[in-house]
Amino acid sequence: SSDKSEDSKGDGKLEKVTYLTSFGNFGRDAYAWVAKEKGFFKEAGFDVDIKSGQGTGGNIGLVVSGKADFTPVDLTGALLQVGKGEAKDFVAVAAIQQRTMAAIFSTEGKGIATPKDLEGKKVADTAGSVVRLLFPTYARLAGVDASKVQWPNGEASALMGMLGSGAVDGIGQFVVGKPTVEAVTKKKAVMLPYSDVMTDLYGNVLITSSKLAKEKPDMVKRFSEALLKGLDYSLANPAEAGDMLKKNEPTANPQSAAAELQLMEAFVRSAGSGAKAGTLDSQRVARCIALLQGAGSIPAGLTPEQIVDFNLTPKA
Amino acid sequence: MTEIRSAPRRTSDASTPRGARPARTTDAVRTLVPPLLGLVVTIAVWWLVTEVELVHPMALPPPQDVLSAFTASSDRLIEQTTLTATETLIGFGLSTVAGVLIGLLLAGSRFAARMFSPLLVAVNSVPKIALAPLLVVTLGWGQPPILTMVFLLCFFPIVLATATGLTTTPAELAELARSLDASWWQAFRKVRLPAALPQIFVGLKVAMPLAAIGAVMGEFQAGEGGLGYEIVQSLGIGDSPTAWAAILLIALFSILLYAVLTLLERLALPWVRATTSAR
Amino acid sequence: MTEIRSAPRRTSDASTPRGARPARTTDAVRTLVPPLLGLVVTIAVWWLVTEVELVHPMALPPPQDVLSAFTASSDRLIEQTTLTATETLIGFGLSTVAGVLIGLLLAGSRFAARMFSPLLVAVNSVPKIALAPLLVVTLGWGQPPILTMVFLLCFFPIVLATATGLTTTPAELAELARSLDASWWQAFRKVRLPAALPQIFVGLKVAMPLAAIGAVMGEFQAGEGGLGYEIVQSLGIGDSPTAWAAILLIALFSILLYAVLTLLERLALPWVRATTSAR
Amino acid sequence: MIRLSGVSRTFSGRSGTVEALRGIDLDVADGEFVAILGRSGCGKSTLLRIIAGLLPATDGLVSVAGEPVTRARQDIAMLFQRPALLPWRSVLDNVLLPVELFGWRRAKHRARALELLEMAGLGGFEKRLPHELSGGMQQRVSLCRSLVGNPRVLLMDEPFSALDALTRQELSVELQRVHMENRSTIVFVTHSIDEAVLLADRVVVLSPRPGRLRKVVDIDIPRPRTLGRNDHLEEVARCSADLHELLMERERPDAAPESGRASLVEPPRAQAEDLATAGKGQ
Amino acid sequence: MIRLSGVSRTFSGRSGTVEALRGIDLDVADGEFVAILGRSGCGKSTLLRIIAGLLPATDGLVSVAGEPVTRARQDIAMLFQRPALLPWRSVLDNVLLPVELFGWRRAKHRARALELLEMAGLGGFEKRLPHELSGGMQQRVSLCRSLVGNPRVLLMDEPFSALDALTRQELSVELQRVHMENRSTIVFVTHSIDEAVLLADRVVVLSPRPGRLRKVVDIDIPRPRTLGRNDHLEEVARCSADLHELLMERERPDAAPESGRASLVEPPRAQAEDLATAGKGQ
Ligand SMILES: Nc1ncnc2c1ncn2[C@@H]1O[C@H](COP(=O)(O)OP(=O)(O)OP(=O)(O)O)[C@@H](O)[C@H]1O
Ligand SMILES: Nc1ncnc2c1ncn2[C@@H]1O[C@H](COP(=O)(O)OP(=O)(O)OP(=O)(O)O)[C@@H](O)[C@H]1O
Ligand SMILES: [Mg+2]
Ligand SMILES: [Mg+2]
Repeated sequence: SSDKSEDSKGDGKLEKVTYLTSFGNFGRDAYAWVAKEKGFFKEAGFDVDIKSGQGTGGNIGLVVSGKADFTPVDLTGALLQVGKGEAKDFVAVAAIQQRTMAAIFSTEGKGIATPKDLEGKKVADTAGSVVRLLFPTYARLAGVDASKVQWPNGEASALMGMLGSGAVDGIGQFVVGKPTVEAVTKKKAVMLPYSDVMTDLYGNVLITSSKLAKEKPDMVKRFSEALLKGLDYSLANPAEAGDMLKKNEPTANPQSAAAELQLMEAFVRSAGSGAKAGTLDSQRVARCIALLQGAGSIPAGLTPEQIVDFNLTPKA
Repeated sequence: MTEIRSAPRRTSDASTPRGARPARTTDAVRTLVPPLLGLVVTIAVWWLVTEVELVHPMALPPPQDVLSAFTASSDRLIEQTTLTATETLIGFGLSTVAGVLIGLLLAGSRFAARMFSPLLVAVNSVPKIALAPLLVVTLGWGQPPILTMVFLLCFFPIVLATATGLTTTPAELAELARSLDASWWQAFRKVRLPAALPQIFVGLKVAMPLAAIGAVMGEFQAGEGGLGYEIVQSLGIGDSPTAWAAILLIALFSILLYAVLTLLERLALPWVRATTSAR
Repeated sequence: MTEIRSAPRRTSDASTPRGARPARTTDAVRTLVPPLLGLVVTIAVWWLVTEVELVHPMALPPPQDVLSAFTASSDRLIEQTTLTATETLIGFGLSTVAGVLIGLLLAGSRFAARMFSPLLVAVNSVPKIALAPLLVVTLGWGQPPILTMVFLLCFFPIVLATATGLTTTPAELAELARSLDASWWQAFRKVRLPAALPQIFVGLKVAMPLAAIGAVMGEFQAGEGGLGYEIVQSLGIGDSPTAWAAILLIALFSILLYAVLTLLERLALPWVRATTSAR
Repeated sequence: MIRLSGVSRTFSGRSGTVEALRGIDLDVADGEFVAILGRSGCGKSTLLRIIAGLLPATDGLVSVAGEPVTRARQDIAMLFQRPALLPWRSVLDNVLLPVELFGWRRAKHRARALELLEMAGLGGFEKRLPHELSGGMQQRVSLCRSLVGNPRVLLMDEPFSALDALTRQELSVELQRVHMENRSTIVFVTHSIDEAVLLADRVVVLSPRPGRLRKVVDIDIPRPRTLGRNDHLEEVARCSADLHELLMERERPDAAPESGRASLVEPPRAQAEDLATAGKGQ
Repeated sequence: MIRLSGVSRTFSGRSGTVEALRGIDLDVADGEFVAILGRSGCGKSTLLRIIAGLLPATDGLVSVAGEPVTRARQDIAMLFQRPALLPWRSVLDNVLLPVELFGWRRAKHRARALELLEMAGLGGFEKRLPHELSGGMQQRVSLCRSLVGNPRVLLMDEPFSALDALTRQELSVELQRVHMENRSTIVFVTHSIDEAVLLADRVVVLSPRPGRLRKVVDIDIPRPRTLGRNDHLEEVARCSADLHELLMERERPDAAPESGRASLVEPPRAQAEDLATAGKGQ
């Protein structure tokens, strides 16, 4: 990405930027397409190339190695990477979801209505997932005996089928997966969002490389503003956003995309915190870190400033 | 003595009695009926399994659903198939060239063979999904990482088959080449390679379906289209019929490419069928 | 005429001059040095690539990190390796038996071959990740789905190699069996199978690393331990050095199993080396 | 024992067809020893393959022991022109292959196999693999293999071609012994006229491409016969000369089987029920 | 041209060692035609392989044209005991293989190859694949292949073993012609005494296992020679008888090379610079 158009706005040469979706091209990631379609990026002076992401680990790798400039990743996952000392070369510059969308899903008729009902049940998720990783903490906070819950493995793509066929009683899944769960199982979904008990935990945050943040803070700010504008617009007009996604991504299903966006709204505009979309609070980030340290997932000593560049985050 | 024509089992030589002309159509029938029958049986079993709900439709949707998913977006799916098939073919072509060259190297030098074989086995035994981040990070998106994935998945059978073929030249032919003081390259080109071709074709036939998988896996990670991308997207929104339509399209073009390969083998190596006995 | 001993290139027969006793150690050196050299070169290149930051340590951690990740949890990793290697071995064994039997069926009947070959190609060309839901849903967790995954990944080379080997018996040996009025089974056991063994071994050698991948992939989906589980787990929490330690352990035991297979081949088929020429 | 009538064989390949045999009529009596002489490529091996049931005739009838030939039989042993040894089996195991395939007891026939190998001058080589043997040694292993099953009918395709004169002579004697003891019927392809005269009751001469019956010559010399040292030198010389002349004859312009050949055929031998019928058509 | 001194060869395998050749001393003059006779398995093929540089001697010195043999040379053609045809090449292409390998122009030698095939009675079979030929036809293709390069030295391992008398005779005549025209040196392994006497200037008789030089017999009959029709019937008969006797001789108890053999060796031929030195040691 060249820095020629540092000051150009809307006209002249557009700055080329590569943006990665969080994972694939689903409704939850439609806002980037919306920002592009509605011209928000262009107005900010960007020509954005949107690529399909691979999830937290892969996306961080692509950003730190300079293959992509921006991408949303799960903050918990990002903290884990930093905690392991793996990736020091990226910073978060905006929040996408104020609260984590991680949840345990079940369906009606399996006798799960509250967290407590999970005891003696089987919940499947991928081996390294955040849902699985944070479950002990969740269980503690929700008053569940974690040792009484079985956590078999499952490939991401296999989880729905496992739940549907009754092989397991629950699966780890983002809350936006609700329509899919219901479509697949043909039953009403029961959702136990982690955010119910872990209110501090952020969901996805927008990251960029430390280098970019340091060298072109202005450009980073402009980008995240444009993206957040798209996010706002998508949440306000989910149906239109779904159509825009479909237009760019023929494999997408506009209805389910719209449904995802509607579900996502509550997590982006956190009712509890009342914060403006995109803000990151140092205190909350510190509490997230503490949470993970409490779960023994990362060593002590990590500070919020190591992972978030608070100079660049949108201010409330 | 009765008028029974002596007719033992068919031998390897082309021993068709003269005057048996109208064999053309029967031949076509004989070639096509069994695979079609296989197809019908497969679909019937599939239908039955889903009909009695042995497996959940999310895991394996019934054939009729897959069919309607296909017709619903046939244009797009066919486009994706073309893309993936092209990638498969290009990747397979490159892998063949590279694989044969590596095989050649291993066959040419015992030292190289000893030095690199473990490495090749290692690369081949690493689950390719684990390499995905590395691929995209170093190669970005689009063709390069996808073709690399194809190569990583299918090079090994080709290398091994080539090396084995080239190092098991019948002693009498190798001795002939030596007696004519053939250079290494001449012996390779005129004797070892032709002698190794049947073996190499086995490698290619093993590699062909792997190449298709490679293309799909590449698309999982680095694709911007293609059947692999289609599968990820469809599974993500719980649309397993479309995912299965994509899976079947992969299977279908693999079968086609495999058949072409088999035909090619038959045309290129008539002598093999004549000097060996199938049944 | 000078006192130069006539010494053309080594021929296939065991033509070691007598009195060359202390060859034992030199032989060991000759066998072990090249692979070790290969290892050293590989690690050096790896180190260099990470040292000059050609790729980010996230995608490919430097060797020293991987080593310390290994030492940090060596006990657990070795345990996981044992588990995965055991699964690989069992799965490979079962696949060998099943693969040879299927190959036998295809070799035995042209009809069966025509009917099922496309199906086998299809199964082989389906990306196995796409089959994951089906596997876990129908087979649950633990050994059954893992072994099935191993089978799905590695049966094809074995089947194809067996079928090819059995249908390309040298015509003169097949004719001999026929002239002795051998039954199908006798011809198979006494002539076709031994003649096909070199070919089958190539299939096994291709299948061996695939079996390891199969075990790992199976663990991705349905594992409750093992290196596959370890990889997913480590990658999930961003611990790529441990993931790479696991990947290298897979590679390592694959190389080992492959070497055992090669040795077995050499012991079982001494006649192949004698009747063919390697260089 | 063996009855061929009007047997023809044509090979068709990409580069045209070859008529290997045309209208062969031949009856071989039980216990008879027939030698087949003919130029290289005239269809001798093809003829043996047809009798052995390994190759279908494109025309004509073949029967052995009254039954039409449709496949190979265990009581017919075929010795191929090339040794066709299994490269992974030791010499002894190669010889015992028929025993195993016939479902006989290996242990029982091991002694016989070793005896045959000894007789063939291969004592001490039992445990070697075929590739460790010389060409002639391989041929002798193949000979032992064809004898080990005590076949009723022996079809031998140039069994002594790679052997030296002394070995040839020793094995000829042995073959005659086997023939007389077992009363087996033997069809023996050779390029050596001496060998044919020494061993055969009748010698069949084939004409070159397409192979037709050129002439059948009876050899009426009492057995056992030995080279050089017998009282029938004159007879031997006459037969040899006849055969030599037949073989040396350049192809006729018309290339049709000689019609007047019957004159040379000797009257039927007492023990043979089936007469040699040599001629075009029947 | 070819000089062997004290050449020995031992094969060692799993099942023990075989001493194939022991202390062979032999000089073959430029343009000389030497036949090698010996019992099956006595080491004839091994000897040719050693001269051709295909097999190292375990002991002794081998040189061709003054240079020690360390590998095969293009001016030495080897005709193997088995035809060793490339199964994927047509007959013509098989014959042209040496031409291609020597980097000569194919087009230039095509006519010569076709001529050789015609001479060998294979006209019309140029485009066929080897498996469509009879055993003898394959052997003839192999013969044509060994002749097409006009080699200075021809090593022939039983080239006529699978051929009938007439073809043998025709090809012998042709071989003599090639030998006289090209002045090539020929070492010719055969089992036929007649052939040896007809073709060779000297006949080397090897004793069986281990192969040692039993005797070298000079044949001093003027060329060109023909079977039967020459003025030296007596000489031919004498040589044949000698050779026959040598071959038929049972192995001696001591199996050591005969020391008195020099008496039978005739005085050196005028044109040969190198003398045959037959004897143990040097
Ligand atoms: N590759 C080998 N390994 C072990 N022994 C061998 C090998 N080649 C030849 N021999 C042995 O060496 C001896 C001589 O073999 P060679 O082929 O030279 O005989 P030959 O004189 O050509 O016999 P023939 O007339 O039967 O062809 C034989 O006893 C044989 O067993
Ligand atoms: N499989 C085949 N395909 C095509 N032609 C064949 C085949 N086998 C034999 N022939 C042809 O049939 C003819 C007779 O071959 P056959 O092997 O019977 O000859 P033969 O008399 O045994 O000769 P030889 O003495 O050289 O062994 C030859 O012209 C040969 O080219
Ligand atoms: Mg023949
Ligand atoms: Mg020999």
